Amino acid sequence: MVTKNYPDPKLNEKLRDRYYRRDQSNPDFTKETEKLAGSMAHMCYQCGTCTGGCPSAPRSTYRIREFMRRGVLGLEEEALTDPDLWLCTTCYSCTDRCPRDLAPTDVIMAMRNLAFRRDIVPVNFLKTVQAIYASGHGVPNNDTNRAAREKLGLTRDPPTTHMYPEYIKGIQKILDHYKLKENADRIVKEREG
Amino acid sequence: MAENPEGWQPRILAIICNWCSYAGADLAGGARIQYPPDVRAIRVMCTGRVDALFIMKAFTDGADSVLVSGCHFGDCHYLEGNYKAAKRMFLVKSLLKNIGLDDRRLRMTFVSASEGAKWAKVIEDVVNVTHELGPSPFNREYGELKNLV
Amino acid sequence: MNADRKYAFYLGCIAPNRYPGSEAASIRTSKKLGIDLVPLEGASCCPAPGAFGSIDLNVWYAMAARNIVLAEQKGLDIALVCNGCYKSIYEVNHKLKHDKALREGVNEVLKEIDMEFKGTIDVWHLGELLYDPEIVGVEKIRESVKVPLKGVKIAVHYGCHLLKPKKERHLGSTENPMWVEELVEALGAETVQYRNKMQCCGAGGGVRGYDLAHALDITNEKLTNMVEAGAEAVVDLCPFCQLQFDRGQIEIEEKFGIKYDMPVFHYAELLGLAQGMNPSELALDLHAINTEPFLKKVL
Amino acid sequence: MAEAVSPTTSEKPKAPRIGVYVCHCGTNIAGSIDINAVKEYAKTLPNVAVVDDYQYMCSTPGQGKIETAIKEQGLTGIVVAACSPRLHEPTFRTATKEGGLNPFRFEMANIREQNSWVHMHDQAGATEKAKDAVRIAVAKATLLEDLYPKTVPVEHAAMVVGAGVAGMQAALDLANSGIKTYLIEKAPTIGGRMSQLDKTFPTLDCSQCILTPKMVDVGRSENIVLMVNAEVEEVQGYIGNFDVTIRRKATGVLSPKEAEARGIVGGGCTGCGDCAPVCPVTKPNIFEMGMAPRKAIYIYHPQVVPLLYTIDWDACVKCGLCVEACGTKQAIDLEMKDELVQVKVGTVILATGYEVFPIENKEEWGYKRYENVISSLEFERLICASGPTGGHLVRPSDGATPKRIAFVLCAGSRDSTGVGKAYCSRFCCMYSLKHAHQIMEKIPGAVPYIFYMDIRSFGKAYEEFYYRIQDEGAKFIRGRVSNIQEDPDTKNLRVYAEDTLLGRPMEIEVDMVVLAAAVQPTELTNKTRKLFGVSCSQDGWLLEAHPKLNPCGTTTAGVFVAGACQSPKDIPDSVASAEGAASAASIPIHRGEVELEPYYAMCVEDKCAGCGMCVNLCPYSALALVEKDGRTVMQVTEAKCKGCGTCGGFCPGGAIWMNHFATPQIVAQIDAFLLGGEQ
Repeated sequence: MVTKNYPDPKLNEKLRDRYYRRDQSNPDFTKETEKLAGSMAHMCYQCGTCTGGCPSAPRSTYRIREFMRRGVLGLEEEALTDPDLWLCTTCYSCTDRCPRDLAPTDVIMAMRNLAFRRDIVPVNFLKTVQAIYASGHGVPNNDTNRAAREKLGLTRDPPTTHMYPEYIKGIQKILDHYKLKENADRIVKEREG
Repeated sequence: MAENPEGWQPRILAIICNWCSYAGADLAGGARIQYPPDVRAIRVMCTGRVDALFIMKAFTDGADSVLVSGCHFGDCHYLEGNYKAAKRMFLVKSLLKNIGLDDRRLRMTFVSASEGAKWAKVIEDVVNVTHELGPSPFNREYGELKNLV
Repeated sequence: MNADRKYAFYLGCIAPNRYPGSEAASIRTSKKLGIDLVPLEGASCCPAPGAFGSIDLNVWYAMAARNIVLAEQKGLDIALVCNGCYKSIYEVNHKLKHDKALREGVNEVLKEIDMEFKGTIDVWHLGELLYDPEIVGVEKIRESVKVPLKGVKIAVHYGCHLLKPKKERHLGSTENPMWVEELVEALGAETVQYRNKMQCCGAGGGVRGYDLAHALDITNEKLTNMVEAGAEAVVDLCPFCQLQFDRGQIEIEEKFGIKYDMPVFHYAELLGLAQGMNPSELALDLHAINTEPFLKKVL
Repeated sequence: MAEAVSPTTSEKPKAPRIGVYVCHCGTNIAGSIDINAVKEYAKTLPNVAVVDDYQYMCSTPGQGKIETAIKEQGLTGIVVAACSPRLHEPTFRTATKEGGLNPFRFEMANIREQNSWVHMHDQAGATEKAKDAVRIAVAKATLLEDLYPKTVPVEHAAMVVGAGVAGMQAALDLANSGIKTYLIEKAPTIGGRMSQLDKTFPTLDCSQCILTPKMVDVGRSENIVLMVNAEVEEVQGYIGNFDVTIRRKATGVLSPKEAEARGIVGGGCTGCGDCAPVCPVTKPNIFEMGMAPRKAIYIYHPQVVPLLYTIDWDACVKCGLCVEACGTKQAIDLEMKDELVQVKVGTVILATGYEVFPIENKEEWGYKRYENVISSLEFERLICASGPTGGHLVRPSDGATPKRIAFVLCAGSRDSTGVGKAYCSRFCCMYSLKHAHQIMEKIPGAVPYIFYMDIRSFGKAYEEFYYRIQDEGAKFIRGRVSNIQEDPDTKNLRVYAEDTLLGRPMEIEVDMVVLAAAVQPTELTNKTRKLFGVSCSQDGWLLEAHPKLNPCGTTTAGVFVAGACQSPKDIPDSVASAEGAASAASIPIHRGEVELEPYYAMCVEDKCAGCGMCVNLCPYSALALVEKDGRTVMQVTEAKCKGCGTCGGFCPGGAIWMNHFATPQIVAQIDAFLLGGEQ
């Protein structure tokens, strides 16, 4: 990276070098993204069909095409630290219409996986992990719902891990196999102290 | 997959038709599509020319696999040669079984003049299958029946 | 009528824990149509594809596989009622059946809880089963209707994961499908076409949790289009979309100051009403948007 | 096994002396094969008298080595290890002939296309394979014999299938060079796609104006036998002697000549059109893309050639009103039947053209779902003065004049999803620019929005035309259209795309959308090409013999391709390729004879048991059983035999000798490869 280190930090930031240089590109990022996504993202010819039909694009700075471009150029930093990465609703319209038969949605999911490996993840995802670790459900039952279920002649708790808590052990084993709970707790603690 | 004997290189004969598969192979060359060098090709005008005895001679000479490749049905330069060849291959496959050879050693494929990539894939498949099957029993150096032939 | 077709009923989270009416309705209405939904003991979160797919795909595969193995052990195909669960359960089932390396990786993890994915069952969305003439079909649904839902215009929200991506699904058009309209019209109701019908509800991919306003803005655009087309209710095939449309209208009023009062129903709930189930048997009172005005029109 | 000698050879063959020549081909071969190792190895092979190598064997000095070696060393066979025989076999056969040796005593070892180029990173494997290839070639060369090409007379007539601009141009060129040409067209008139266009880029000539003179020339040329409403039914024979059966579909209308032949004096259709008004049945006119009506008895448009009405039998109710209206001309015969015509021609040109891809398959643009989304060809008819609306562009939904129009480029082209076509359809960018100009010219205040990925203005004066249209005010948005939504009330269309240069999603409301749809071969092309043994490339277009060296020829000798049927072409390229095909097709005809490779079969009569199994194997019925001094034996009609070898590969008694691919020669190759050459 070319740094100008002028005495005035404001100028340093304002006149920051904006050339794209090869050292900003990490080819492993491109390869890893394609492997996880299972799609030949390097075949993208930047036609914009994906952004054109994206529900999030018209109401944010999120541009799926630009993420594809960053993937091709290996711009890991730019891609993974961009908060817009988390605005994709995974509606797959782009994957349905891509003329090159690629899966931009899966590329975004792959980039999110890579971001999580660097502790970059919105906190709500971690809360879901914690909820599932505790009860097996991302949206667990509550008393109003239990009362309503009883009125309908259903069991107060659904025949899931709620009624058969012994299955929760299995779920915890799976999550622990990938240290998901451990990482989730660590990041939440770092964030919320 | 049984371990193949040290030093054994598969020897595969391909008899291919001039108008389609030979042209397809040339196209793979033009496109520089790389594939294993274990196959030796003989050019005939049409797969219809391939006599069942050519294949039997090849196997008794110790070929590990034989590939016959011609035009897709309906594309034959001589209208029906590939149909006749396909019928003969079933006959030869049953013959191979009778003399104790795995009939996967004989393969017929249809590759057109514009399918360079497919030709390379076919060669890779044939070479892989041959590695899987190991040397032919009649193989002069490694086959169990080498002294019989 | 052939013997009842038995399926393991995979519940997910939001149907049983927020809209139990859709669970009860699914069981009761399917029974009348020759489908027997039996409980799938010990099932868990599917896990939510948006949340888990974004964090660690390996966990997503393993957790979904666990649910599938529960049904494999019962020897029953799975029927489910949520698009989100459909992506996790159907897609993982499909991928594990066709990808040896992936299957071996997942089985490696499942071994720790002495489970093994064998790939012996199929996964269906209840809507798919109801539409398939060999299983139920629009005619049989029409015959099972006791209380035709006359005099209401209903907008259909298809959602995304049931139909998309087209390459990995088998339910036909993703630009202009009409089969759910047929299912709704079989109940006697009138459906309306509205602009950008196939757009997402906005909640998926964890966006509801990450940036609620952003998600609600998408929902708001759809609601505006539906109102413009004269819709008086929304029908969906996914409790998560239902949550976004139902609770979403309250949040839209708080954040954007727009009031809709557009009741939202899972198709199973509408089917229950049409088959004569009493609203109290559908826990419609749990809905954030009051369903009374709608019920007055149809019952 | 049959003796190693053909039945007709009289004198005892001389001791074999083979010359082996290994080519470097610059680095193409030498780059991944050890030339010297192959040379040294060749010296160890039996019957090899001379081994040499050269940078470029196909060059004059390279060929010179062969000629001198034959003369000085008395060689009986030549082997060149170089590129593919499909490329330079003719070159080295000539060199062999110059040396005084029969050109068929030559065999090539393909150590480039099927060796060095495909095993670039495995020199050992490639060199080993090259040695084997040389050994196999030498084994065959040792047994090769003198052969003399058959010369066959060439019929002084040609056929052109398809009468679009390419077919017409080819037929005119052939006719003007004095060759009788049968021009076959499946539609009731010639003119093809071009007659449906309004203007043409980049000169903005009116399409019909520049086409009609050619159509009239075709109609008038005595050397052109024009058959419309006609399709190729069956094809027999080979270059110089194609026997083609044409099905002339019954049109129910007699031309003046046909009427005269039936003794109706001064009768036959004059195109007066009295019949149409009385006809009670109306159907959509497909020439106008179904946007205008025509009667059951109809002509496509006023300038049709030949000027003859046609009856659509599916529509006609045979009420006979037209017959009365026709009156004394008696041109209409409601009981007319299809007619099969036998024709003999020397060469054939396929010019079957293209049709528009069914763009409704790309659901996201709503073609056939939204009324105001039309295809480019429909736009051509709407904007055309002789079109259904007299040149007034109108919105199909309400007939209003559209002001804002979106042009969707790459609609179905450059699409590798399996739904569309993977290739670029080549001329949609240019006609979209033309369309933009036309609406700005005809409709004051009209604004064209062109959604593009790349504007491919590659031809002469094309880029300048692009410059002009941009200057006239067309709006260019660099983004492929994602989808289109219709406003149910106004039937206006919202086009969604991303302006990728701006980096923003766009929603543009327009009155009408024109899809620059992909093109594909016409529906009938697949059947026709198979009749002539022409194969198609992976994208479905007809396969040329060689994209650069022989773009108008096909692998079937005597059959050529012209125009868009070989791949999408605009009018200039179509006409140029038609002229190329016509000249190529006229060569054999003007020479009057053509040499066929002498690979025909021969019967070894003393081995033939007369079982006749081979007779019905032959697709050309070139074999027959005959009585010869008390025995039934098979006999080959050499002229009919094309040398495929299907009979040779089957004969249980080994009684069929296939010239140049004889059983001993092939077995020698197999043994050479597997047993290192000893028999």
